[in-house]
Order: sequence, then C-alpha cells, then structure tokens
Amino acid sequence: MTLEAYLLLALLLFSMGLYAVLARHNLIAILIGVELMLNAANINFLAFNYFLHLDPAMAQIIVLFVIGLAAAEAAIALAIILKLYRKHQSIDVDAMRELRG
Amino acid sequence: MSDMPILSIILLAPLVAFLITVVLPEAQTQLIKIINAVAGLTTLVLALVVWASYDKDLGGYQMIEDVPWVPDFGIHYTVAVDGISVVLTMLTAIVFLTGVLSMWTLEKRVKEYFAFMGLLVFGVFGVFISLDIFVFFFFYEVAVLPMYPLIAIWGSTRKEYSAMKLTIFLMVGSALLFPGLIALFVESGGHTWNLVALSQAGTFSESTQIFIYPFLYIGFGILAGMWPFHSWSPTGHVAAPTAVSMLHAGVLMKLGAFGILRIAIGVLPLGAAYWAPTFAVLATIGIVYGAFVAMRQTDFKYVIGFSSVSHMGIVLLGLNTLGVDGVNGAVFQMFAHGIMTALFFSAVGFIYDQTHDRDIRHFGGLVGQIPVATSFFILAALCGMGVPGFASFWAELLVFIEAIRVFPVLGMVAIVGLVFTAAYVLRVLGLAIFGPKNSDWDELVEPTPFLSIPRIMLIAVLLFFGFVPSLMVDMISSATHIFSAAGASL
Amino acid sequence: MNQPMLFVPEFALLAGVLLLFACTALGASQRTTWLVSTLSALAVVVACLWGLGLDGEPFFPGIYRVDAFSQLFKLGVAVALALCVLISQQSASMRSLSRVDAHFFFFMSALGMMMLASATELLTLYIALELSAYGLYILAALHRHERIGGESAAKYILFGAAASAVSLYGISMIFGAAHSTYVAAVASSPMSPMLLFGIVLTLAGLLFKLAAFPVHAWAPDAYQGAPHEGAAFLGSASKVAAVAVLLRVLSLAGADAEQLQTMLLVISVASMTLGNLAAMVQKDFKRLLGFSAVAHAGYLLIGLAVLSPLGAASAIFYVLTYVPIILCAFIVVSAVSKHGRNPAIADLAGLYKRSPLLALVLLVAMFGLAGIPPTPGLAGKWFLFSAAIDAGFLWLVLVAAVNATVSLYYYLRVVKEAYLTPPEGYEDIRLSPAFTMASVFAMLLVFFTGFYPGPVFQLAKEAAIALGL
Amino acid sequence: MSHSTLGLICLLAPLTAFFTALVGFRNNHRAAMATVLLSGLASALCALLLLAQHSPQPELVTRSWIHAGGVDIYFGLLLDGKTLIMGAVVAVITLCIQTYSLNYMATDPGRGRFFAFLALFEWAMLCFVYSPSLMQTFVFWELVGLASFFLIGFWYSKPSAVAAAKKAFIMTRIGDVGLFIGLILLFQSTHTLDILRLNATHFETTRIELITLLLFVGIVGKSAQFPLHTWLPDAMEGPTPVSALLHSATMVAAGVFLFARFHNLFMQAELTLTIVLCIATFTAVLSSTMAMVAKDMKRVLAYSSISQLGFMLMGLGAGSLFAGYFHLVTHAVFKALLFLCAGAYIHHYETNDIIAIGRAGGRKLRIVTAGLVIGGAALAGLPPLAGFFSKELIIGSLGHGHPRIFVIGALLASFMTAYYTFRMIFLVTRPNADSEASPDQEAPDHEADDHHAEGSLLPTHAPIVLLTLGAIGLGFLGDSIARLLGQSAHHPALAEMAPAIGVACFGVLLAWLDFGRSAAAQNGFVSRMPAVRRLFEQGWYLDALYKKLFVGLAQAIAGLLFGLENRGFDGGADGIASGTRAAGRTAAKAQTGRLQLYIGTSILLFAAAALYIGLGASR
Repeated sequence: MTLEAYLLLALLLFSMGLYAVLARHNLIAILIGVELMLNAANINFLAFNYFLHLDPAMAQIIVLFVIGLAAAEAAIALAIILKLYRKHQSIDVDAMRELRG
Repeated sequence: MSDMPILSIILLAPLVAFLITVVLPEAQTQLIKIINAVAGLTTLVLALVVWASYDKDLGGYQMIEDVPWVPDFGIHYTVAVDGISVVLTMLTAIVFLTGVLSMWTLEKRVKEYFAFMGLLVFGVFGVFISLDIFVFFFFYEVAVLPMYPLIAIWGSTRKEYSAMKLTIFLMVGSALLFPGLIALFVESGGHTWNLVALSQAGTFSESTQIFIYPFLYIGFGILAGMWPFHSWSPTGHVAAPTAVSMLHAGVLMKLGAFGILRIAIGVLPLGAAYWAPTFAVLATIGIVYGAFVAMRQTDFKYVIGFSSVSHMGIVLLGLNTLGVDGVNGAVFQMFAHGIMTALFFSAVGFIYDQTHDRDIRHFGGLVGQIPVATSFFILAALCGMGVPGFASFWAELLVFIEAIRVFPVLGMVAIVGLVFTAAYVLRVLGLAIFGPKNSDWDELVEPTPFLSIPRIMLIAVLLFFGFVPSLMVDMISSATHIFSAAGASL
Repeated sequence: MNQPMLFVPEFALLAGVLLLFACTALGASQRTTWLVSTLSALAVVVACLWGLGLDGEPFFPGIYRVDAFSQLFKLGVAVALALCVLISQQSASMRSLSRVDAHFFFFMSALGMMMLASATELLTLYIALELSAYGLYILAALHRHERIGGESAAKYILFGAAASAVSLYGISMIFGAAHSTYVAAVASSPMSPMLLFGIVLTLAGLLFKLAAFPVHAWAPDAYQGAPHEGAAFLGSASKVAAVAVLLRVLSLAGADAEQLQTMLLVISVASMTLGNLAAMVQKDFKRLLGFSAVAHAGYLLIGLAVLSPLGAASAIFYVLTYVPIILCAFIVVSAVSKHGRNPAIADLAGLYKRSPLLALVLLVAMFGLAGIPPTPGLAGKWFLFSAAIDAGFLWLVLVAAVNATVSLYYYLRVVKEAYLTPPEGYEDIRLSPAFTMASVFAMLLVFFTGFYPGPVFQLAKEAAIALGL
Repeated sequence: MSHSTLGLICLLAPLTAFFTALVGFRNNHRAAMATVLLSGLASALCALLLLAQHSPQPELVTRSWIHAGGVDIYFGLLLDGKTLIMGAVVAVITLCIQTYSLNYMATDPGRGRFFAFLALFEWAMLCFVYSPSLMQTFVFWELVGLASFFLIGFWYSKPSAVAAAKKAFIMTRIGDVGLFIGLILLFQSTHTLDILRLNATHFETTRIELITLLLFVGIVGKSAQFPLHTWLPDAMEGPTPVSALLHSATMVAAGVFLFARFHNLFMQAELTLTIVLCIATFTAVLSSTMAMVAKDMKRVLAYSSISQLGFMLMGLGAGSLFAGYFHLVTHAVFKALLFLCAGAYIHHYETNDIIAIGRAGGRKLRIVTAGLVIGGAALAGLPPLAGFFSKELIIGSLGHGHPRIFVIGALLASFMTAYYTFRMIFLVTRPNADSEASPDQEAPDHEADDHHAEGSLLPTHAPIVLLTLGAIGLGFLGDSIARLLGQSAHHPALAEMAPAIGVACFGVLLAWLDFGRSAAAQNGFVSRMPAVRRLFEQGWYLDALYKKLFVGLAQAIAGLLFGLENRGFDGGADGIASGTRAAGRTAAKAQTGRLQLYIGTSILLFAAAALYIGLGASR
C-alpha cells in the first residue's frame, strides 16, 4: 500500500465521522463520529511517519496522547449528555433548540 | 510661572473635580456644585493667565509640555497653545463656569450630572491643547460620549432618541476619523503623531492629501454641524438640559471645527485647497438652509438649534476660504457663537425651568412679564443676527470679506442668508418676547441676582469683544499669520 | 536562568490545582475552598509578574518556549483567573454541589491556557488546547438552571470536539508536509499546498477558541448557559489563550500566504459584522456579551491577519486590556443576578440607584467594549487600525469603525437601562467585599491602561518581537 | 476744547446715557429721562460748536479697531462740511424731539426705556454721520436700524407695532446686504475703506457701476425708495416722536447722506445714476399718489417723506450735491416740525384721522396749527419757505442735460405734494360744516385740555416754535451750506423757477377747490374715481404683492426645507437605523440553534477555504 492509500483511508474515515456528526440525531452517535474523525487524524500521523521514514517514536507518542485525550473528552461529553438526558429525557439533537436567535 | 505646567493644570482641574465628585456622597449636592464652580473658576483664571502670558508677537506654539505616553508607538502627551487654542480654551473655561452656575438649581442626580460634565469638559480642554493626533482623538472621544447620559438622563423631549441619535452620528464621524487620522501617521512614514511635525510641507504628496482630506473634513465636520450631516444637532439641542446645550453648542461643536482647522487643513493644505470649493458650497447651503428651517420651527430650542447649523456654516465657510481673514473670522465666530449660543440656551433654559413649555406660540409679551430674563434672550438674538456691537458681527464680517474674495457667488449667497437670519430671529422675538402678553405666565419670576451672574458674564464677554474685537483678532492672527503664507502659496 | 525556575508560574498554578484537588477530596467548605483558591490565584499572579522577564526553554528544546510573549499571556490568564475566582465566593448561579469543584476546574483550565501560550510544538499545543477546553466544558455545564445549561454545554463540547478533530486532522497534514511538529521546523519548511491545507484546518480549532465566524455559534449559547463565573472565565482567559495560540500558529504560516490573509480578513469582517448585528437585538445580557465577544474576535483578527509586528502587538494589547473590561461586565452580571438567574438587560434597570458602584463598573465595561476613552478600548482599536492601515487595509478600518458605531448602539442600550430606567420593582444590591474589591481592581486596571497605555503596549511589543515576527 | 474732545463728547454722551438710562435707572423714569435729555443737550451743543469752529480742511481723528491679515478697520471722526452740517441737524432735531417727548410720553409706563433708545439712536446716528470710514458707516447704519427696530416696536404688546418693527428691520436688512457686499467689493478693489481716500479714487467703469449699484441697494432700503419703501408707512406704528425723528427727518435720511458721502463715486457710474434717477422719480410720484388719499395724518406725512427722499436722490443723482444735500437739511427741519404738530393733534384728540381731528376742532391748537401750516407750505415748496429753495434747486439741476421725463416727473410729484399737503391742512383747519360733527365732539376736547393743563406745554411748544423758525429761515442759509460743502450755490433764474412755482400753486388751488372753500365736498378729485382711489389707498397693491410673492415664497421654501429636514434628513437617519436593526434581527436568526448546521457550515467553509488557499498556493 502506498501513502496515498492510507491518506485516502483516513479521509474516508474522517468523512464517515463527519457524516455521523452531521446526520445522526443521537448525541452519542455524534460523539462517536467525532472519535472517528480523531482516528482519521491518527491514521494520517502513522502513515506519514511510516512512509516518510521519520523518527518512529514520534507518531506513536502523538497517537497515544490523542487516544488518551479522546477518551477524556468522551468521558466529559458523556457526563454532560447524561446530565442533559436527566433533564430532557431525550438525547436527540433536534430537541436542543432552545438557545437560538 | 513659566515652568509651571499651566496647561496640564487647566486640563486636570475638571478631572480633579470629576474625581472628587465621584468620591463624595450623593447627598452633598451643595458641596459638589461648589467644587465644580471652583474648578470652573480655576480654569477661567488660568485661561486668563494663559491669554496674558501668551506671546502674540512670537506666535506659534507656546507653553509646550511633552511627555512620552506610548513611546513604542511614537505617541507623546504633547500639549501647547497657539493663538487659536488660547481663544478656545478661554471659551471653554467661560462656558464651563457659566454652565455650572446655570445649573445651580439642579436637584436631580446632582452628583452624576457634575461628574459627567467634568469629564466632558476635561475632554474638551484636552482637544484644544493637544498636539499629538492620538491624544487629540483620545480627548475628542472623552468629550463626546458623556453627552449621551447627560442628555438621556437630564434631558426632555424624546431625550433617549436624541441622545442615541447624537451619539451614533458623532460615532459615524469618528468612524471616518479613524482611517483618516491613522493614515496621516502611516503615510508620513510611521514615526510621529505630532501635528507640528506632520504639518511640515512635503510630508504628504498632493494625491495622498486629496485622498485623506475628506475623511478628516467630514469626520470632524459632523461634529461641527456640517450640512448635510447636521440633523443630530438640533435634535440634541432640544433634548439636552440647559447647561448641556450650552456646552454642546457652545463648545462641543467647536471641537469639530477646530479639528478641521488644526488637523485637516493644518496637516493637509493641498488637500484642503483641492476640496475647499466643494465644502464651501456645502457650508453655504448650511447657512441658508439652517436659517430657512429655523423659520418654521415652533420650539425655542429648535430655532436655536438650526441657527447653530447656520452659524456653524459661517465658521466652515470661513475655514474653507483658506485665507487669513476667513480663518480669523471663523475662529472668532467659533468663540462668539459659543458664547452667544450659551447665552441663548441659558436664557431659554431659565424660561423653560419655570414654564416647562418651549413652544414659542404659547408665549407672548414675555418682555413685559420678565424683562430681565428676556433681555438676555433679546441680546443673544441680536448677536445672532450679527448686529454690530456684538462679537459675532466682526467674526461674520471677516468671514464674508474673505468669502467674497475667494468664492464671490457663495459669499453673496451667504450674505443674503443674513436676511433670513433676521427673519427667523425676529419671528421668535415677535411671537414670544413681544406681542400681546399671555396671562398664563403672569406668575413668572425674574432670575435672582445670583442666577443672573452667568448670563451677565456671557453678555459682558459678547459686548466686550464686540467693542474691542482687536484683542481677539490679534490673538487669533498670531496663529493664522502662518496660515496666510500657506494660503498664498496655494 | 535555572531551568525549573522558568516554570515557576506554571508550578504556582499546578500547586493551586493540587491544593484545590485536596480541598475537593477532603470535602472542605465552600468558603475555605474560595479562600485557598483566591490566595493561590493571587500567588499565581505574583509568580507571573515575577516571571515576566523569564526567557528560555525548560524541557526539551523546541517544545516549550518561555519568553516575553508567553509570559505576558500567562500574566493575562492569571489576572483573569484571579478576578474570576475572587467573584466566585457565592457562585449563586452554580449548582451548590459544584461550587467547590468549580475552582479546581478554573485552575485546570488556566493551566492549559498558560501552556498554550508557551507551546511551540504542535502536539504540546494540542494537548494544552484540550486541557484548557475540558475545564471550560465542565464549567459551562454547571449552571443551576440546567435546562439551558445542559443544552449549551452539550453544544459547546460537541462543537468543540468536532473542531478539535478537524484541527488534529490539520495538524496531521502539517506533520506530513513539514515532517515535523516543531513550530520552528514547520516555519522553515517549504510552503506546499498540503502545508497550507493543514494550517487552515488547524486554524478551525483555534478560531473556535476565539469564537470567530464561522465557528462562533457556541459562544452566545455557552455565555448564556454557563454559570456567571464560568462565563466570565470563558470570556476573558479563554480569549487570551486563543490569541496566544493563534499568533503562534500564524507566525509559522509565513509571510507569503496571501490567501491565508484574505481568509482571515473575510473571517474578521464577517465576525464583527455578524456579532454586532446579532447583539443589537438580544435581551439576555449574557447572550449579548456572547455576540459582542464574536464581534471582538473580529477586531482581534485584524491584528492577526495583518501579522506585522505592529499587528501582533496591537492584538496582544487589545486582548490583554479586554480582560479587565469584559470582567467588569461579568462582575455586574454576577452581582445583579438574582438567585443565580441570568439577568436580562431589563433587569439592569435603575442600577445607578441600586448600586452606584456597579453602575459605574457597568459603564466602564460598556464604554470599554465600545472603545470609548478613558478606557483602553480606544487605544486598542487605534493600534489595531494603525496596523491595518499600515498594511494597506484602509477599507477594513472603515468597516471596523462603522461596526464599532453599530456596537455602540447596544452598549448604550445597556447603559441607558442602568442609568435611566427607574429601579421600580428591584431591590438594592449589597455588594460583598469580594465583589467590591474585584470591581475596584478591575476598574483600576481599566483606567490605568486607558489613561496610560504606554507600559502595556511596550510589553505587547516586546512580546511580538519575541514571537519572531 | 479741541475738536476731538468735542467730537468725543458729542458721540459718547448719548451712549453713556443709553446704558445709564436702560440699566442703571431701570426703575427711575425721571432720572433716565433727565440723563438722556442732558446727553442730548451736550451732543447738540458740541455739534453746534464743531459746526461753528469748522475749518476748511477735513479733520480726521481715528483709532485702530481691528488690524489683522488684510483687514484694517478703524473708528473715529471725520470733520468736514457734510458731516458737520448733518451732525448739527441730527443733534438739534434729536434734542427738540427729546424735549417734545417729555410731554408726549409723560404717562407712558415705559418712558425710561423710550428715552434710552432715543439716546441709542442718537449715538448710532451721530457716529454714522461723523464716520471717517465706510466700515464705521456700515456698523452704525446697522445700529441705527436696530434702534429704529426697538423704537417702532416700542409698544411691544401691539401686534401691529411688532409686525411693523420686524418689517422695517427685514426690509432695510435687504438693503443692508447690498451695502455690505458693495462695501466688501469696494474694499477688495481699493484695500481701504477710508471715505476721503475712496472719494479720491478713480475706478474702472464696470466695477464702479456694480459697486455703486450695490451701495444704492442699501440706500433704497434705508431711505425707503421703491421697491423697498413699504416699511416706512407701517413704521408709523411707533410713538409719533419716533416717527418724527427716525422715519422722516434723520434715519431715513441716512441713505441719502450715504449717497452724498460717496457722491464722487456715484458720479463715476453713468448707469447707476440713470437708475437712481429713474427710481427716485418713480418713488416720488408713486408715494405722492398714496399720500393724496391717506386719511391717517402720520401716513400722509410718511408718504410725503418717501417722496421727498426721492426728490433728494433726484437732486443728487442729477449731479448736484448741493441741491440734494440742501433739501436733506431743510426737509429734516420741516418734516420734523410737521410730525411734531401731527403728534400734538394725535396726542390731544387721540386719533390719527385727519377728518376727525378737523371736526374735533383741530385749529384750536393755535401754535400747533401755525406750525402745521408753515411746515406744510414749506413741504409744498411755496416761496419763501425752506422747502421752496431746495426743491427749486433740484428741479433746476434736473433741467441740465437730463431727459425731460425726470423734470416732468418732478413737477408732477411737486404738484401732488402741494395738493395733498394742503388737503391735510384744509381738512384740519376748515372742517366741513355739513359733516356729521355734533356738538358732543367738543366735549372730549375740553377734557383733554384739562388733562394736559397739568403739565407745562412748554416742552411741546418750544420745539415746534424752534422748528417753525427753522422752516422759515433755513432757506436763506443755502449759500453758507454750499460753502461748507465746498460747492457753489446755484441760483436758478426766475424763468427756471416758474414751472415749479406754478405747479405748486396749482396744487394748492386745487386743494382749495376740493377741500378748502366753504362749499367744498371735501372729496378730492382722486376719490371721485373709485378705482384709482382704491389703487392709491392700497399703495398700488405692492404690499399685498410682496406679501404674496416674497413672504409667500420664503415661507414656501422654508416649508419645503422643513419637510426635507423632517422626512429627508431625520427620516433618512431613522431609516438607516431601523434598517440596521432589521439586519440585526436577520443576523440573529442565523443562530438557528441547530448544532449540526453549525458544525456543517463551519467545516464546509473551512474545507472550501483550505482548498482555495492550498490550490492557490500551488498555482
């Protein structure tokens, strides 16, 4: 496989994530979409690192950090979504339209 | 005396009054008034000292104080006076003091009133003496904004609308000034904001000057009540309380004209020469237009408001002649109009305070009921008509002499405008001051001697410079003789 | 300079974080926590002041730079932090259970912001960005009246997460194009489409932090939905950090990216116009401030887009002086708020009577935001506009100045409400000493920088030079 | 005392009196009146002394007022023949009228103010007369107008008086504008406003014609010539002494004096002179026609003033400085006399109507009636009274090298003058026995007599007597006046005088037939033609025309601009404001509340920007 193939894969993954973010009604699905987008970036990092023969530790460190951050982010997001659910009894994104104008 | 930073003291006096006022408890109204009156008196005395110690033969900028302010950006706190600043500083001091005295009977939210007024005056003084563009603009904005609360809180007749309109109009002017003023700095190479340095010939190419000049002229012109951007001014006058009207027409509008003279024309003489015919036409339209519209007004203050548009048109026409007599006359007119309008508003304010009515049709024969109070109004009206014996006569004379020379047709139109000026002034006199008396107002009382003091002071100044105009013209021309050279080379 | 000493401000902040964590863990009372937090914040301010002159790289070379630029921003963040915790004594708008925890999140987030100012490596930058954001996400969710609080926080975090994902994707492309994540290396690498592509995408996440168009939509919501103190922190410190990081990243875009500049100018104009127009019709005071924050992002972007030393210095000056001004506004919000509810503009009625000091603070805030002297708003705009004209963007200044006029309309509406409307139906407000202190301190900062902008501008200029522009 | 001291006293005494009386003695009428009277006396004495001590060379006393840039303005005194005569005339007549007013205004509540303004007027007029520079002339020209404004509108609660004052001020202001522009142009051509130097300057033709025409516009306004004459009859709303002083004898003469002052300039402008002659002649005839039908005694005299001013300008315009100036002096005296007499009747019988006065027994006031007859005869130009000599000179000067039309016009006006003067005299002295006069009308007469018996009649009669003597004797002083003016007195031959005497006598005769003889219907030949009478009574409908045309036009423009201001400027600003607010509402709607829309738009825009920038860089 070439670099381009990996980049294309990442782009595809990013697009799928983006699609989830834009099209799904469930807040958790949207969150998952964001995770996909982050992982697309991770693939990019690793692919570049591998094919451009850079210091192998570099991308691995980055990806590990990103995974950690993504987990933390997901935790906070889930907490907030949970809180929202308690109040609204719904996690439909279309229900969140009170703040506008 | 010479090493005393007298200009900074003048500048700081209202600020100190402001700070004390802010700190004092609200209930101490009398003390607040006294403190502000003292500040006004201090500035007046110091303005007289400045007048006396300014060396007219030497001319130029004197009593210079220079402190780096934002040294990394070339901004210096530079203050100095030339003949024009001396005159306008004096004007401000007079209007400040008389304004405070005119509001002696104020009872509503005294503390805040005087605080805002102190801030406003602080800004006005700053504009008249600063030589650095940023500092100039800083004070300019300081002076403009307190008008909003002053009108909106203490005003009458659609006060909130008027206050907002006034502020927004003036801010539109500032919006033009921002690019214009900063362009001066940038185009000159980005070293200095100093007006003297920027005024050096050859700093700006002619095309640059022609490009920047309208930004500055219109930007400042809005504050000067320039037609067709004048409509904020009468509305604001009507809504404003007495002393604010006095400051507004008496001093604030002069900031605009001063800005045009000091910065627009002073720094960009070639641009001024290019644009002068255009702006002179607008100024002349303003003169005649203001008079005509004033003829139809029914509110005392609207009449005065439109008369200001007309009179400021004379100032602007004088400035646009770019000749020494025209500029002398314009500055003289700024002073005379400042005092005269202050007197006008002071007189109307006195009547309004008692009657809460300003419709001229509701009055009649007031002179029989309150002869002293109305005589102030009559004198202001005479001054407004440009009757000899009052300061404004000489001012208008000088402007017209130059205007006829430079723009014969415009000059003649402007002079013909005098007929209409007489018409609207006499209309007010005929309807409200003379004529059969309206017995609704029989219980009106005359001003107490103390309340008459500020009015008498203003009249005295008008008459004094009406009889001894040379004192004023000498002072002004110590600054404008440089101008004449510039005018000649154009 | 000793290497660990370079890290003193962060250490101080870290110590605060640990202390507050201890407080939370040990179940300290709200008052104790507040005292600890305030004192720690004060210590951080002192440390930052002390650290102003520091210069060096404490860890590995090229990752974390301590210089005039970073230290100035840290000071800004520290001041914002100190004022925010100072007014968090009661935190009436927060859920009572969270009032103790909130201080911890303030400090956590501030730590991330401080690191953002120093980060010179993209991963570090990303981590700091996230670190600073997490605290804010949580703070935004703590509003007592949870309905709007939950919605705004959810929107905030999801929008933020998406933006940061885009950013990370951009960073990955920069990595691919420049073969490195060090800012210095990226700056020296040849300009390629992919690099620019990456930079633009990275900017998405950073502009999100600044609340610039088109990633601004969270700001009014979050300002409205967050508890007052959280919103204050969001509006002040976060803005500072955003400018810091944007300046870092943009300085690596180099000078030859004309299209990048065009994009930033478009964003600038769009932000200020949209923000000001939308703010005109708001009724909720905090939401108004949210839209005004969007507008101010637009002004700031002038300096960032011009990217000359003057432009950078102006943006730095502007954002630093913006901190006490916006905090003045939030002090009023917090003090006026009744039972932690969001004050509508109409609730400011008669403030002059109910609390003259607050009315003055509000006046200062509104004049400051509108750019009226003697607040530094005028000087800030003046510098920004100078930078723009210096770069040949006279039209931009005209647009911005007209925008400022529009903004004056709604700022004055607030002033009008506070000074004109009689205080009928509202009771007097008694300010706690903490609020009085915060008010006076914030106003002093505003007036000092307003009357004497010289020193701050000098620091800003040194910071811009340290940036290597 | 030196001349400058005398001059200064002469000028400053009234000013001091004005301020003292108006401000100092605000509540003390007696003191105010005394002050003013004293100042009047001082001024008159000084003016007479100056006249007596005149030297052949003009004397100049000046002090610089403004010296800046290109403008050099000074104030001072110029003592030469023209100013000395006029100054003396003004000061003496003012004194007479001030004395007269002691009685006339004795019961008026505002008498202190009245005297103060009389002093202001005297000051302004004297400074105007003695002025050495056109600038000073203009300044005091304006101030004279101002004083006149206050005096006409003295009874400020009468709307007609206020309206008349306003009309007078504005109409003379129209003239002032011309004078002002002329002044500025003159200054630009010569860089001086010094009267002596100006008169010695030679100008290029077109320029001087423009300048003199502008100056003449000012004269037309001030001296109430057609078409700006309509303010003068209305000005009679003021107290009669004011009419006597301002609107007949002195103030309106200011215009003529200005012409005389700049006679040399006018002489250089052929075209202007022709226009002057046309207007002056036309005015003289026009206003005489109106006088023939007027019933108000003061109006008759006012119209006659207009026509006599026309005569003066005819003389001056015809080139004879002496003729015009001489008529100016004599007219001042006999017109003041006539007005004082009219005032005495009006004050006594409390009516302005000639017929009513006659029926009430006007001739019983013997001294007054004597004054009226002599003054009237002088006005009519009957020899050997003052008016005869001066009028003869004017008609004589018109005869030399001017189209005959002017002479005919002058003779026509002269005829009408005699007619309407004697119409007035006969109506007063020989009231028609058949009229509806009833014995009851004698009653108020007595009451009035008693009423006035309280005060001494001396202040009323002394000025009348003095002026009567002047009206009789002044005609014989022509030679001395000519010498003072530096002109040679021209004595027309009898043959030249014959037509003028003839028409005057014809006029008197006709008046006798219509009004004087005992069988007369007291219905003039004009009144027998109703259409003409109406035309004359309505002042040829000029007032109505002006009101419609100019006042209407000004009001229409004002209304138009008023609308423009309200709808255009105010409305425009408000429109922009509301437009911005509407834009704000739209902008706020963009905040839809849909999270996915926010994210989608953002990423779309950033992707687009990234593509644009990335691809842009690769190009």
